[in-house]
Amino acid sequence: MSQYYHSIRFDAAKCDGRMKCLRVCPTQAIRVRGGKARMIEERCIDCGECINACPKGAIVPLTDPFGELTRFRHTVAIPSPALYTQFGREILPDKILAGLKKLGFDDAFDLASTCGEVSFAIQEYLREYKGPRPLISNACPTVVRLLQVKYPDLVDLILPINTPREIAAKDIKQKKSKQFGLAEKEIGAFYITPCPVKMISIKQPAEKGKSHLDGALSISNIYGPLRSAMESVERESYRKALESICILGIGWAMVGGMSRTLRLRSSLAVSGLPEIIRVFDDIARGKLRDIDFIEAYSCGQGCCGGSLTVENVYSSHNKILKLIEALEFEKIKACPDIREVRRLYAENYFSLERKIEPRPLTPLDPDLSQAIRKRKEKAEIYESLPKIDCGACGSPDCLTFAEDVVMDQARFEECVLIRIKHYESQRNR
Amino acid sequence: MKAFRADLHIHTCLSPCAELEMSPRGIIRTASEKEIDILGVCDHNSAENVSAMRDAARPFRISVLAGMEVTSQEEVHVLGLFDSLDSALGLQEIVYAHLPGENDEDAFGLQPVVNEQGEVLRFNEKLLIGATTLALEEVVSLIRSHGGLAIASHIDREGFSIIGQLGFIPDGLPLDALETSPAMPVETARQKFGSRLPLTPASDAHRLEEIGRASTSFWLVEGTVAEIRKALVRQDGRKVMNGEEA
Amino acid sequence: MKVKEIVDKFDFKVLTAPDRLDVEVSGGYASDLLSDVMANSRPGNIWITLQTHQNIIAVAKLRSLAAIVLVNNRTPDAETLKSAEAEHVPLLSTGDPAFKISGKLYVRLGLKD
Amino acid sequence: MKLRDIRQMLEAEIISGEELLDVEIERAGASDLMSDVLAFGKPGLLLITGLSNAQSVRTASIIGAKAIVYVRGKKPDKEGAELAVQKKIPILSTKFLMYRTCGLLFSSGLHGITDLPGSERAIGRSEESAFVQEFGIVGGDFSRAGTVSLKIMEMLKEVGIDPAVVSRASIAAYEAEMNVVMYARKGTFTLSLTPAAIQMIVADEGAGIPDVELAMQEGYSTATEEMREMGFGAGMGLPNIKRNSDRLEIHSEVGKGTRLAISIDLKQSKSV
Repeated sequence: MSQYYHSIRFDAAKCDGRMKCLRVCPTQAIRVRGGKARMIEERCIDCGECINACPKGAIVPLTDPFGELTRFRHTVAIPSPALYTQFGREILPDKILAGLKKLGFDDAFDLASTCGEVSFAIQEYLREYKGPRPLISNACPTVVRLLQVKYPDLVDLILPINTPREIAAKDIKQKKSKQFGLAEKEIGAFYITPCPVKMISIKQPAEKGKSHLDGALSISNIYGPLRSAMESVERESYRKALESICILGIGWAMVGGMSRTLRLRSSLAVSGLPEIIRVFDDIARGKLRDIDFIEAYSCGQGCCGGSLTVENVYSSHNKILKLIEALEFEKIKACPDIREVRRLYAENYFSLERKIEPRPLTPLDPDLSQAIRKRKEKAEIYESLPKIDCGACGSPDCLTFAEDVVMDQARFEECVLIRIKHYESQRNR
Repeated sequence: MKAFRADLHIHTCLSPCAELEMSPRGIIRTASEKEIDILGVCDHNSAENVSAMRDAARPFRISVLAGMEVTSQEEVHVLGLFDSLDSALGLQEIVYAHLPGENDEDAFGLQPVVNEQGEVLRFNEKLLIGATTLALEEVVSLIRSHGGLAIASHIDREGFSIIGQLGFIPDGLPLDALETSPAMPVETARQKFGSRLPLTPASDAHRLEEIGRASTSFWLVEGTVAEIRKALVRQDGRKVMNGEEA
Repeated sequence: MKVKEIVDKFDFKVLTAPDRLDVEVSGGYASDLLSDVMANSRPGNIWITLQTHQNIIAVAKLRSLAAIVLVNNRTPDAETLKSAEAEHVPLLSTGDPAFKISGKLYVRLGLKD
Repeated sequence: MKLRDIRQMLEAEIISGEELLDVEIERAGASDLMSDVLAFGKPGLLLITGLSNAQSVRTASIIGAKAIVYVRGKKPDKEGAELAVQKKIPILSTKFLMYRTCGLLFSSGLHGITDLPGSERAIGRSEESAFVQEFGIVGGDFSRAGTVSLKIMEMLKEVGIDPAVVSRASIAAYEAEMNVVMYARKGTFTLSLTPAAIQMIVADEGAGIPDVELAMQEGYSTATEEMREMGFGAGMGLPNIKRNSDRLEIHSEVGKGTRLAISIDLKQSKSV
């Protein structure tokens, strides 16, 4: 039984060892040994880059099958606002929520309204906050895991406000259990997710503890059925739901959408892991300390660019902007009641239920002097390598290979260029 | 003057690599059977069994020279041979001070210091088989300043010999003679090494049966280092009688 | 590859004859038995040893070796240094043991023995 | 690596210990001087030597060597061969020279012996246990500015230094690096890491600091307007380094350059 739950599985039967995944992994968590890719569990932050890179479809995101619904007496779909961006401009959220219901959920809930509330809650928190800056959004579970694994010292900067999906699930269950006289565990709350990493945040929340969500269905899996279901939806039937949709909350589906709603002196919005890593590196070296808030999404353009979405990332992004326009045109500008939010905030309604702890990588050796010795050895081995990062050895780059050799995870002779040199010298003898 | 048959290089049981049968009485009896007149007792980096050897030799007409086979830092073996036991022990003191390590009896063997009856008085704990931190030049000059003869051991061998370790004999190194091992006839050695220095074949015996397997014949008045020194430089009619002169 | 490049690459200390590093190296030779080096080394070899006796200089000269690398940070005595300067033999030194530095030279430079 | 693989690679003849060829070998040492092997040898070692007398077998036995490879086609004498059987030390004999033997084995992943023994080499030992890495910094190269401190941060994380200490070291390293980029032609950054402390020596060839005391004051800066616009040189450099280190030594000569020695203690910081 492994220590970490991951939402990514490598299908050895499909993998032909082409190493595309090896190169895109931002945390060097993949090795190809014996022609098959495998994952180093403690390094993986579930960003899903490898899923997109694999030409063979051998890397599979684990989300829940639809059949999970039958485990519950009452089921609610809670779609990421990113779902709203997946259809043509004429299809508004009300229709999508209705379609979800047709698919077999007992109810579908608009998360954008909760997003709006959480935006206000964040603003409340930032107003009182006096500690080190910048605070970093916890909306993207990959970003949280990246901080835990690679920047353990920055974990304290993670915003301790719970995510809208968790707050919504908790609230829905409480209300529904009263309404229908059911136990909370008889109500199933399912997130409709644009990325696999949300699955892990449900199965194994970064802050430990237990998620209020019961599972996640991928947008790409339900896309086809949902399209058909929507064809027979009567528009008027969901008009009421539409009226409560929060324009500000819909913005959470794209990078920068959250910051737009917060009135801050200074904030940054960043997406894509390489860019995020650059920003975090700067924070780690003492820079950017005058920024109040950082919104970071591992997927380019934010959640609308998730690996389980269907639509082109840029048109999705555009669609959010258009959707906001369209709702404004329909004169729907629902907004959470700020006084109500303040009241709930004072009751810790929005607080993260537990503290997020760092999860630093295992050092080269538990004993510091041994670790230093091994680091030295790594440097020496690296020096003797060709330094072209070809990846043919099955490690992502020469430096990582040197570490694998030191840690007995690879053999020096697995370096192809070293081997060629060998044979040449043998032949010349 | 008369001919003396000398085996200038034998070990006793003190040397870890020598057999325990190399007791003073055993050695003397065997040397007597093999008609050896002069014995150089040359344990590795130590002279602690010389006294017992001299005691054991007293009833016989065998001269025991106080000696030591010193290992330089280059791992060159050099014999130091003395008339005076005190001189040998004086050198030993310096050698001990420059000899790191402790003996591992399981690996290298026992190093018993014995009396003439072969009774163990104590075990030497130094790593006698090891190398000193003294450079070859220092070893030779120490032997000479203590009044001894300095002879390069078994120069025909690869390991631990001056030729093997250093390729050739450094210019100006004041050696008195070069020892050849039983493996190489004096004639061959002379052709191969063609040295200006006299050759003194010796057995380097580590077992009884090896004693006298090679030896040097000298024309001397008595079996002493002083006399041998003269013979090596053909002084006052003393001479080495190997090869063409034997 | 020249001695100079090897010195830079492996961070050897140059103890003597810094003006004689512009020499092409033909290969490596590792041995502590000078008789063996005399018999088997080839001209232009870079010689890896822990012997510091001044005879190493004569052997290097005799066999036209490109340079001598002393391993384990061994320091030669004054005589050896003097002789090396006089004979223009580059004496180099490294903290690595013989196995490692031989391995590194062999791997990195592909030097033939 | 198994001894069997080594045999094959070296095209070696098995002199003794055929039944022991499956033994795993991790480290090797090469020497013809047995005194050296005794001093430097480590248990589990593969002894590579051209000296094939019985003494080499005894030496191998005492250091706990796993096997012996005789190079240059050497084979043990009868005594040595018998001793090897008795001590269960497998012996291989290869025609290769020592250099090639070391080269082949090293490049196949065998490690050398890294620790220097012997009291007379005490200094060597402490140097040996430090991880030292030197970096060059080019003055005025803002596009690559900060890469050295980033690498140092990464290295400190890898060996498992406490995150809070890594953070302090990274900040100090970054400030020191940026000082070189901003004010000097070039500089070197030397990280030296021991179990006791992180030391960073940053030496540059630059204008030097005319008044170190003044430069140590918060807010003091000589950065040009242009640099400040780029977000550099807010004048926090030296005080910030001092705040994040346990010891800071500054030597500066006007017109020549500046040398910073930044130390962060590891044992103390951990217990705090």
